[in-house]
Amino acid sequence: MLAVIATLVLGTSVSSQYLSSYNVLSLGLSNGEIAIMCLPLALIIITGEIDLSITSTLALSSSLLGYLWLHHWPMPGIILTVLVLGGVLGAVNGLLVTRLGLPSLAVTIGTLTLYAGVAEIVLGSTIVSNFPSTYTTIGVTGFPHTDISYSAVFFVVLAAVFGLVLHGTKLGRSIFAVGLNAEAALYSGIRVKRVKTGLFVVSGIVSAFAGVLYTFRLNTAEYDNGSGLILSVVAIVLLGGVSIFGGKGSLLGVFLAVLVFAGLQNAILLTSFPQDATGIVTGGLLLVAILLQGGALVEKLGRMSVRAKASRT
Amino acid sequence: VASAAARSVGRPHALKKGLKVFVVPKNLGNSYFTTADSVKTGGALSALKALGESGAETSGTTDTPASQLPVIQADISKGANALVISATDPTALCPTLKRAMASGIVVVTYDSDAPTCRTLFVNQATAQGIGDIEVQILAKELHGQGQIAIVSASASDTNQNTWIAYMKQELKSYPKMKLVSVVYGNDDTATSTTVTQGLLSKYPNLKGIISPTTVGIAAAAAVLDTAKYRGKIQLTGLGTPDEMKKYVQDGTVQAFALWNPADLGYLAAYAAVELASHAITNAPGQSFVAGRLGRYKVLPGHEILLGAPFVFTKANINKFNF
Amino acid sequence: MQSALRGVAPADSSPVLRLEHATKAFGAVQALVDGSIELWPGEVHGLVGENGAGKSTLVKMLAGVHQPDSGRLVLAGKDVTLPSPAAARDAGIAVIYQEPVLFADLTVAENVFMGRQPLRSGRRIDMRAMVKKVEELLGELGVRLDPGRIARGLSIADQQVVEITKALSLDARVIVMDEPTAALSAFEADRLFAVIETLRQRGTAILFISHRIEEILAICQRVTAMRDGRHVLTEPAGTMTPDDIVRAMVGRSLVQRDEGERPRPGSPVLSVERMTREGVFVDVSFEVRSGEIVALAGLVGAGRSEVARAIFGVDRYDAGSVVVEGARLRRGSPPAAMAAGIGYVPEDRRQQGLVIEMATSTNIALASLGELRRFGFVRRAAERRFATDWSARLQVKYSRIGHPVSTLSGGNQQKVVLAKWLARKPRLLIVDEPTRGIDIATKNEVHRLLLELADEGVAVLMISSELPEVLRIADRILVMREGRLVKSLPSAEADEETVMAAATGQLAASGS
Amino acid sequence: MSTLVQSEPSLQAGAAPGSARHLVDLAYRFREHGIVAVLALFVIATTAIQPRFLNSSNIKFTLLNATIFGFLALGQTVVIVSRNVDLSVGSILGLSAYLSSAYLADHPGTPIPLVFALGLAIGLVCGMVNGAVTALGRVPSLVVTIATLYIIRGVDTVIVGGREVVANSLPDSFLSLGTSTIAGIPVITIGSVVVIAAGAYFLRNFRSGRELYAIGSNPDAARLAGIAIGRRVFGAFAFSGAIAGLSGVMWAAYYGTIDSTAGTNYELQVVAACVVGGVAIFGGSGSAVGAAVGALLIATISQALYVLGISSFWEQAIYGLLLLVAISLDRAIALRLTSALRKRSYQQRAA
Ligand SMILES: Nc1ncnc2c1ncn2[C@@H]1O[C@H](COP(=O)(O)OP(=O)(O)OP(=O)(O)O)[C@@H](O)[C@H]1O
Ligand SMILES: Nc1ncnc2c1ncn2[C@@H]1O[C@H](COP(=O)(O)OP(=O)(O)OP(=O)(O)O)[C@@H](O)[C@H]1O
Ligand SMILES: [Mg+2]
Ligand SMILES: [Mg+2]
Repeated sequence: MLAVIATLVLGTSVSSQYLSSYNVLSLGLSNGEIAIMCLPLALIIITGEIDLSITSTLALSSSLLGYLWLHHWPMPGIILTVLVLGGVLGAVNGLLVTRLGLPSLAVTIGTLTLYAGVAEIVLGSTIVSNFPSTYTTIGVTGFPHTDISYSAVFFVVLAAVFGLVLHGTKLGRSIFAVGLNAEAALYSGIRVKRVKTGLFVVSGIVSAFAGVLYTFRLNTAEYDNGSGLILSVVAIVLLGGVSIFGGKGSLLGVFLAVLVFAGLQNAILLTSFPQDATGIVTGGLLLVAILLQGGALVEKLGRMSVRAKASRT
Repeated sequence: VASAAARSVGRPHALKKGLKVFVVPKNLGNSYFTTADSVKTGGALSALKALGESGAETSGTTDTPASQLPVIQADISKGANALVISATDPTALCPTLKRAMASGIVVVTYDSDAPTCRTLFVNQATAQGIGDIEVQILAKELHGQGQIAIVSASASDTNQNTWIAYMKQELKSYPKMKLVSVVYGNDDTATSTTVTQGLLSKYPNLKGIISPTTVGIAAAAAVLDTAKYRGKIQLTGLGTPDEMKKYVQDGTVQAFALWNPADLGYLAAYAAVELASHAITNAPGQSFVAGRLGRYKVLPGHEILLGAPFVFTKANINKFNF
Repeated sequence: MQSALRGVAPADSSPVLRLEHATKAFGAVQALVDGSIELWPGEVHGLVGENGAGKSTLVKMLAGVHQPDSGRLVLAGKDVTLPSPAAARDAGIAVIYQEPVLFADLTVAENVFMGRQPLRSGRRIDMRAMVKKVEELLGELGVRLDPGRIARGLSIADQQVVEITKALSLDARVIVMDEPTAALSAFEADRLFAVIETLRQRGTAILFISHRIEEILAICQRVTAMRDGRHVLTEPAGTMTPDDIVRAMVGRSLVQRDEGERPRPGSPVLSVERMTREGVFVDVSFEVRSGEIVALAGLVGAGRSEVARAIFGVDRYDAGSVVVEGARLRRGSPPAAMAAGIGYVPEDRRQQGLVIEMATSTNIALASLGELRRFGFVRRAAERRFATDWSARLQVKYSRIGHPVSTLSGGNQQKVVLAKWLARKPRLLIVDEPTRGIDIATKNEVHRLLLELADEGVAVLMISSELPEVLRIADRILVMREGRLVKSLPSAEADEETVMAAATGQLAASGS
Repeated sequence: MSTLVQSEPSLQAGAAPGSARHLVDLAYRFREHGIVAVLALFVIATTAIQPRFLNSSNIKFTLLNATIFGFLALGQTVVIVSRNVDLSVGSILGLSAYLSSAYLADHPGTPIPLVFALGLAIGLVCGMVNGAVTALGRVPSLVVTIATLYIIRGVDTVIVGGREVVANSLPDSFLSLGTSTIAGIPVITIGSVVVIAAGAYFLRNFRSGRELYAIGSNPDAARLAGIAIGRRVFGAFAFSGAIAGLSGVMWAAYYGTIDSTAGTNYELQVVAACVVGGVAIFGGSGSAVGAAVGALLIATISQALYVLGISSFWEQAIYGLLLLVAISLDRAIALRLTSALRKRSYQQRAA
């Protein structure tokens, strides 16, 4: 929260343009997909797992979208297919993690490579950029009657949905329970594997949706769309106070972290601050955030390791 | 040339001063663009400085539209008068560039064009010229025969793909030269190295490699720089003289081509200032004097041509420093 | 106080370790108000007290894990501070914690010698010497355990053996054992007592904590009782009766409730038929009727918990069937078992029964969220009311129901688990070691609860390693050995000998 | 991070030490043998299709490409066994590669060992920062090293500022490290193998090495055993940083052209090498040798794909697939052995 205010103040003080409507629009435009992917990732991290493959899911969805468009499929059909594909990709992750019991960090490093590779197979050196302008306007204009970009609107809506589910429903309670102690969750009748698999599927679908937005926004489908973004997504979620060990975090935190991240990047762009140093600022912020949480963490870690020990022995 | 520069500077009333001109290379930290843009090398920013404009180099850190786009948007927010830009991906950038043009900003592309959404393109060399000369250099070295391969950047790179298409066309004139493979090093040193090694292992009879990208050719040269391959496999492509000096001097590479990137940036900046000052328009036939480079004319298609690519060899390479 | 301690000290030596008037607070919780203890060489000293009395906190001070806020620690006549576990170890104090803490990925030998491995030239570890030393120590204990084996998968008893070996290898002057028998069956506990006796004869001072008062009286020379973080008394064990100890712990005598007539069991609620999980249990068949308490007895590792887990669906089974009230239960699905009316209080409450970092209220409601929803959203107020209601019924003691359940003492945590399942109004309640690590007063309450449930017509399947408990409240006793059900007898016909004999296989022929 | 519910082998240890122990040992050793077997299988299959795969220059290329990852995997193993992870290694490599080679370019007479020392020192400083923040702040290393990944790369790009070090400005004696061979084996490979062997020996035979495993296996127990956790974890990160620093110098010698992008995206590949090599991602077990073999397997796979002439579009997908197959296979074998073990020990008990 403090960070958000600090960012806004910093932003406005360095550039009078900061809060101009055009800038607010482009701010949302350039970070929308990353922001959207943060939501399911936050839930997955709260269950104690991780999904590093989401940016490759984005790439593969983008490629498939382009490929099918080249083959004259109707656009609504394409979008549906792409979302289904996203679900399948997520299910593959989920099944490998829950059925084979593989560590999700390892699995999704694998699928990060695999999905990006399949994207390359699908589209190869082809670049598709003749999408109808009805769709690609989302990259140029704001949501009707507002100056907010489409992806920002989608983000806000999805964030509300994810927030309600996580903090208000039985499923949300289960997600926390699974992250804190999967065994106790199992003994309480929570379908641990199904919850995890389900979240991976949702993560896949949402990432595929992000892929669709990304493609339309840039009016370009190519195989390496979104590559190299994964650690930014993880960084934002962690900045939002989600514990990498699972069981702790709030969607509000993630939401604010997204604002901070977007605002900060934008503020840096608007100043003559050397852009090479964006990483220094982002990393520094993450470090400070984690150290501030650290006080409480000292004790938490102790308890956690008891849990980790017990679940391993 | 010197007197031309003197003349253009001596005509200050025609060009506005204090214009905000942003130079947007594909990405930052890329030595080719650093050469094209920086003051030290006599690139775009040196031209802007000389003309009394306020210039800055801005871009993302990776060579993608997703990283370049927010920068362009920020530049627009910052009140740019002109953008000098190398487009990572024309279709992705076009809506934003069109918006910029609609609000009166001059958009000059250099190095990599965005044909439908710029005021003027400063072309370093025609795509055909580049494709042809590389095949010709290699053909001369191989006496027109043998297996050859191409080490490109990324598979989705428009520039590369156009050049490769022209190379294939030119290769038809050398029926005994056979293109066996095109591999992609993603403009990454390590990947380019691995793919080059793969070519050597896969094709024991390989005689020549073309790498039309500065990262690729340097990496390939480092792989070939052993007694085993030196002089037995010929390498050419587009490279910078500094990176290639060692390999030209020790005989790993005989000749490669490039334009002077600093001149390219310098010319693009000049054109942008001329346009933003309304001293010229982008109509074909308009002409202006670009400082030390002399007079240039706008060609059909709203572009200016820097000149033919320059071929670097052992005899001349030491004269260059970029 | 001090004079009281001295009054019962053996005359021929001086104490090795003395803690005087130690206090310790964790935030608002005053865990220890007046912790005092005196340990003498060649003596086993028992420490008793209710859950949360501060026993483990006291132990952790001797171990260098916690430092007293005030008070003195005197080692061989000198005032000392123990800033770290390493310092305690170097001072000759070895501690076997309430829960074994082993390195699962490392070998038994490495577990014993971690941080103190014997070295050879160049400061390299001398593996061979290390293994040899551990073999010797295990030999002394009369235990067969391979020093080169990875610790992962060791039974709890064997884990205790490793901890004891570690203590032996230290040549410790003082060995502290925090509830070492809680997880052991009588058989294994006897093995441990033999070891303790050997150590005692060698002149080691031993502090022994247990909730089993018979044990304390059997092996200790002196007993200290604590209540609410205070030292209450220290007396020679020989002069005390079980009731004296209980009174010291609880502050009053426990009235042994008369159980009265049990109603006749009704129709079968659970029928297990020829259930088999390969490598774990074979051909297990039995029934539990409504209003009946059936106990599963046996040694640790006999497969009782595994049977319960298979019924509840946490584990799968390979053959056979489970029928609940006439309907066959889908295997491998706890939600299906719950829907069929089964509740399961698992044996490890911290790991399986509770999400220890979640609020007490959340834990109680965790298995009943389905009923607490409106339009798909959990109603927080309703959840809190629900939890408060059930914890009142079970007399759970907490400071705030919204605080993490980890802040509750062990006995109250156990009640929370019970509340969580009772709230679902089960037809069949499986309770696995419901009184493990629970003080005697709370234990009585748990027993009362189970009997009441049965009176209300609930079928109860109880697993317990404590024979007196089994004999006291079960209607029928099933004995398991090595994965097989070997004997079934009404509790009226059972006594400790017959059950032990069946469990250890000495009278296998007379079984089922 | 994960709290998977797992049924672990239930073995009555007291019952039958002999044969059961054998199986357990096998299961644990198989982690490395398995990966060696997979590697051998892969080489044989590839060679059967394309005999040139085993020619000397291809072996040299494969070893060269495996070297830097294998070396980085040594540092990463030390960190991972202590239940941490170091994602900043790619950035450290990049910074060290540029600074050390730029120094050499500016001071052409510098003896090469001094250049390595410089790289090591740069890496060491970065690693010490990681270690200090993780150990003193007691915060998860994954988060810390993602942050330093960004910070160090940012520092690197600011320092480099679009310049680069080119081969021509580096002495031949330095560049030849990356190309010259002894008995067909590249010099930097030999150097790395020596260091990896020393590292593996250290992890196995020294108290501080074993203590890292203890920490990773059970941090609570480690604290109770009097192990100085903070100091050991700090040491592990410092070591990993130093290794990454040295790798930077090797990178510079091998590739010859150094800008601010050296080592980008290496972190996940290094972790992948460790995982494929049997290092448990949650600490406590695994060996540096296994990790190095993992790196070799990965390099072999990607080299094989080129040599087999598989379309470069397919390369990445196949590589990802093989990665998944490798970890799944490892897991499947472990599960099989566990259940075999369970049945066996039961039969023994029953008998
Ligand atoms: N780290 C801690 N933080 C907060 N409170 C604590 C902590 N450790 C112990 N307590 C509290 O201190 C009191 C004494 O706990 P202790 O573990 O010493 O009891 P005990 O006598 O060993 O009980 P049991 O028989 O259940 O093991 C309890 O109320 C407990 O909740
Ligand atoms: N042969 C064995 N060797 C090692 N561990 C075992 C063995 N059999 C069972 N165990 C472990 O001991 C624990 C208890 O075993 P199980 O649940 O089968 O028996 P139980 O009779 O319920 O024992 P307990 O009294 O401990 O609950 C389980 O976690 C199981 O994994
Ligand atoms: Mg206790
Ligand atoms: Mg049990």
